[in-house]
Amino acid sequence: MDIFSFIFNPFVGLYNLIRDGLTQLLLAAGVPADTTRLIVFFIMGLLVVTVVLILAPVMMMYITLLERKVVARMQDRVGPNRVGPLGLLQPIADMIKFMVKEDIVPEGVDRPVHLLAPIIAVVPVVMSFAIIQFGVGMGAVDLNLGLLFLLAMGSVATISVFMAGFGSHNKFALIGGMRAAAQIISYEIPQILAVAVPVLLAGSISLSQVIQAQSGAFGLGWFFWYIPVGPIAFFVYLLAATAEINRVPFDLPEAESELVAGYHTEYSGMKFGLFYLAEFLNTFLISAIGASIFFGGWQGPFVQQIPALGILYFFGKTILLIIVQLWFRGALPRIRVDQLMNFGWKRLVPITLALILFTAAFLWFYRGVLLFLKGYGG
Amino acid sequence: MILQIPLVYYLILAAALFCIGLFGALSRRNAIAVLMGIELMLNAVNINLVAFWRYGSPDPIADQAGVVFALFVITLAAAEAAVGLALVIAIYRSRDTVNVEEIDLLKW
Amino acid sequence: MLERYALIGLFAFAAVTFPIVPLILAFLFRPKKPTRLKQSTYECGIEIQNEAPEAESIWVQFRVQYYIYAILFVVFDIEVVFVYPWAVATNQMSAFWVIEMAIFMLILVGALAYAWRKNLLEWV
Amino acid sequence: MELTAIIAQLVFFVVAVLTLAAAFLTVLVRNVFHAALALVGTFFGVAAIYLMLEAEFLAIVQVLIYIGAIAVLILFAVMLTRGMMQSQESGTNKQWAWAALAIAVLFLGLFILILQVPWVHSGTAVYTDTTPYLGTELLTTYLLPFEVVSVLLLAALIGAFIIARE
Repeated sequence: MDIFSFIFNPFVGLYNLIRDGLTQLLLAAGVPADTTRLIVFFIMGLLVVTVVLILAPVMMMYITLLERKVVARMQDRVGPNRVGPLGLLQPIADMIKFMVKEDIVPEGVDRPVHLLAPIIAVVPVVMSFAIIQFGVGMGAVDLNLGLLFLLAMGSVATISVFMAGFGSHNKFALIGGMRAAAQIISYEIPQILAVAVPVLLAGSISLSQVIQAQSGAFGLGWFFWYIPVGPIAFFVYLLAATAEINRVPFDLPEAESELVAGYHTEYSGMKFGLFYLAEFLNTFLISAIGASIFFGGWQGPFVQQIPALGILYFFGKTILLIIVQLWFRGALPRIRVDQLMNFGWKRLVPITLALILFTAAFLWFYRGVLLFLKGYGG
Repeated sequence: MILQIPLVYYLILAAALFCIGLFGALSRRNAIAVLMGIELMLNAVNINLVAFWRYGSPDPIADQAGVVFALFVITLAAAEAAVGLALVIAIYRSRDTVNVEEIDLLKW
Repeated sequence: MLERYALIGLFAFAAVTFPIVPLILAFLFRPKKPTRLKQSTYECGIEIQNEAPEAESIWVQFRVQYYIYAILFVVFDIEVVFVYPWAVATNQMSAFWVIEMAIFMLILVGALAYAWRKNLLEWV
Repeated sequence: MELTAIIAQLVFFVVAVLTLAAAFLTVLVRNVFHAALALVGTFFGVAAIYLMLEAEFLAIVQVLIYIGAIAVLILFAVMLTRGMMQSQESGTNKQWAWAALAIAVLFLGLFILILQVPWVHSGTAVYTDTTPYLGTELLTTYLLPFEVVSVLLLAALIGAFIIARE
């Protein structure tokens, strides 16, 4: 472990340091080889999981603060600055508020389903954090099918919306739940098809391969710059993903004016806090994946020489994308149900189907014909 | 590392899942619960297909017949569920019941 | 190849306990004063009429529109499952690679066109 | 039996027991909505079993299609036929006892049959990502079924729409 690689990529260096130290320690203690390998694997896995599970809520809390500040700035007001210096302790105050508010559960409610709905809303999002690559070699797990795993976890969220709507035994919650479920499934198709474009360009479904494939011109060869295909796929992905987590301008199921509060009408206290947590973890997740597959994640100039820069690049791009989503919230009105459904099925799905075929033809032409000519021209 | 689990365990598990699904299909009164039983049976068949691919095929990478077959079974199960549930909804709208025993118009 | 999914299993276990901890903490800290009025379902002010016979009056009937969106979703979800292996298939040099998927997609674009023509997609 | 074999067997038993318990719940629970949620639990268990058989793509397809699409379809159908649901009493019809007996005999027969047949164990390791080879095989040896699937989906869509139309 020479000192240079430690300075240039501290977190991965630290991880290797702990792991090697632990293995030596266990081997010295006379534990047989393969059991030490298992024990070390288990302990390092636990370490990575706790780091990610501490990172996630902290990021979520400060995204709520960022949202209130950015939206406030857009509406010419200051945003929270009372609690703590510059309002930095505001998220902690929110969390305590969720802890101590009374949880009113109306009678006639289907208790197990009512309690399970917020838990199932949070579990898939937290599991999707496993595959995000925070920096060079800094992903908790590098699955061969990372992006498909992410989309599968996204599709599990529909079940929690049904449970919330059905378990609350309330007319508004039921209508809101059904509408939210219809909207989520209508926008899941364009999202999955839009993610298929970078998979086609990179030739692999694993997230680290997709990021690796974007290290073109001086670390700036992102898929977003593949002009005809990249930008369109990115905008379709952003719109579809925003619609899938029911955020403005597609937040019709929670439309305060019409449906009281949609499927989480009968929730209060910490259970509502979990829905709130799931929504903001989703916002971070969508921006992180959008940055990774369209803007090259931790790719950037000099990232090969100084891997530690990768973390700055990744978080910079993700925060920019989060601000774009908050900009949606500040600027755009809520759109009607039929416009929402028409836009999803009649505009986004045909565009993405055409996009995939066009990318395939472009790749075949680029790879097939040029290599063929090069073979003869050679 | 994975081959410590003998093939027989997967087959017994698939057989048990198939029997539970069959019991669900035969003994439930509600049409949607019958369809759920059929989905369980199809899942049991898929487990067998994948188990035989993993333990039986000489070269599991190049020759993935079991996986492809299981993929087509999943597609078929989805199409069957879509049409079956459409039927259930149409019957519910006209006869106002999903109780399998009451849908016996063909019995004279 | 399996070690990665062992870590995902660990993540799943942690992800399940992750929301349960604040729920338990909240259960300990929050005040518990249930009253009859607080416990009634939320009808924004108007008195709810849960007549005795069909307490199920709460379940309002729904149009079939929701189910049609679900069918369309199932059909296109399966198409996506066939797009991904094709996208990473190894024989990407030949022209057939594009033509096969073009046929597959055109038939499903036909399905979408059928749904569009029969204005299935309208939010009635 | 060294450590990894014990762990593998242990994990298999835990997953198998959970899957069968969820399957039993799907079949025995009276309220159809709870049965649908137990069905989702069973699908997760079957996806875990595919992972143990190292069929990675199939495990994720199982979660994406079965839980993301078919379970949602079933939940929508349960919602649409909700009004009638509460009145009927027991969820099973009269001859469930005979059905249970016949199926127990069937399971016993299968159990004995499975134990007697000398299954072949090829046991070659899956050392790399199998999805690209699956894609290639899907487009070469199984090309015709691949194209017929889209025709099947078209037929299913049109059929379901005409049946379910108002």
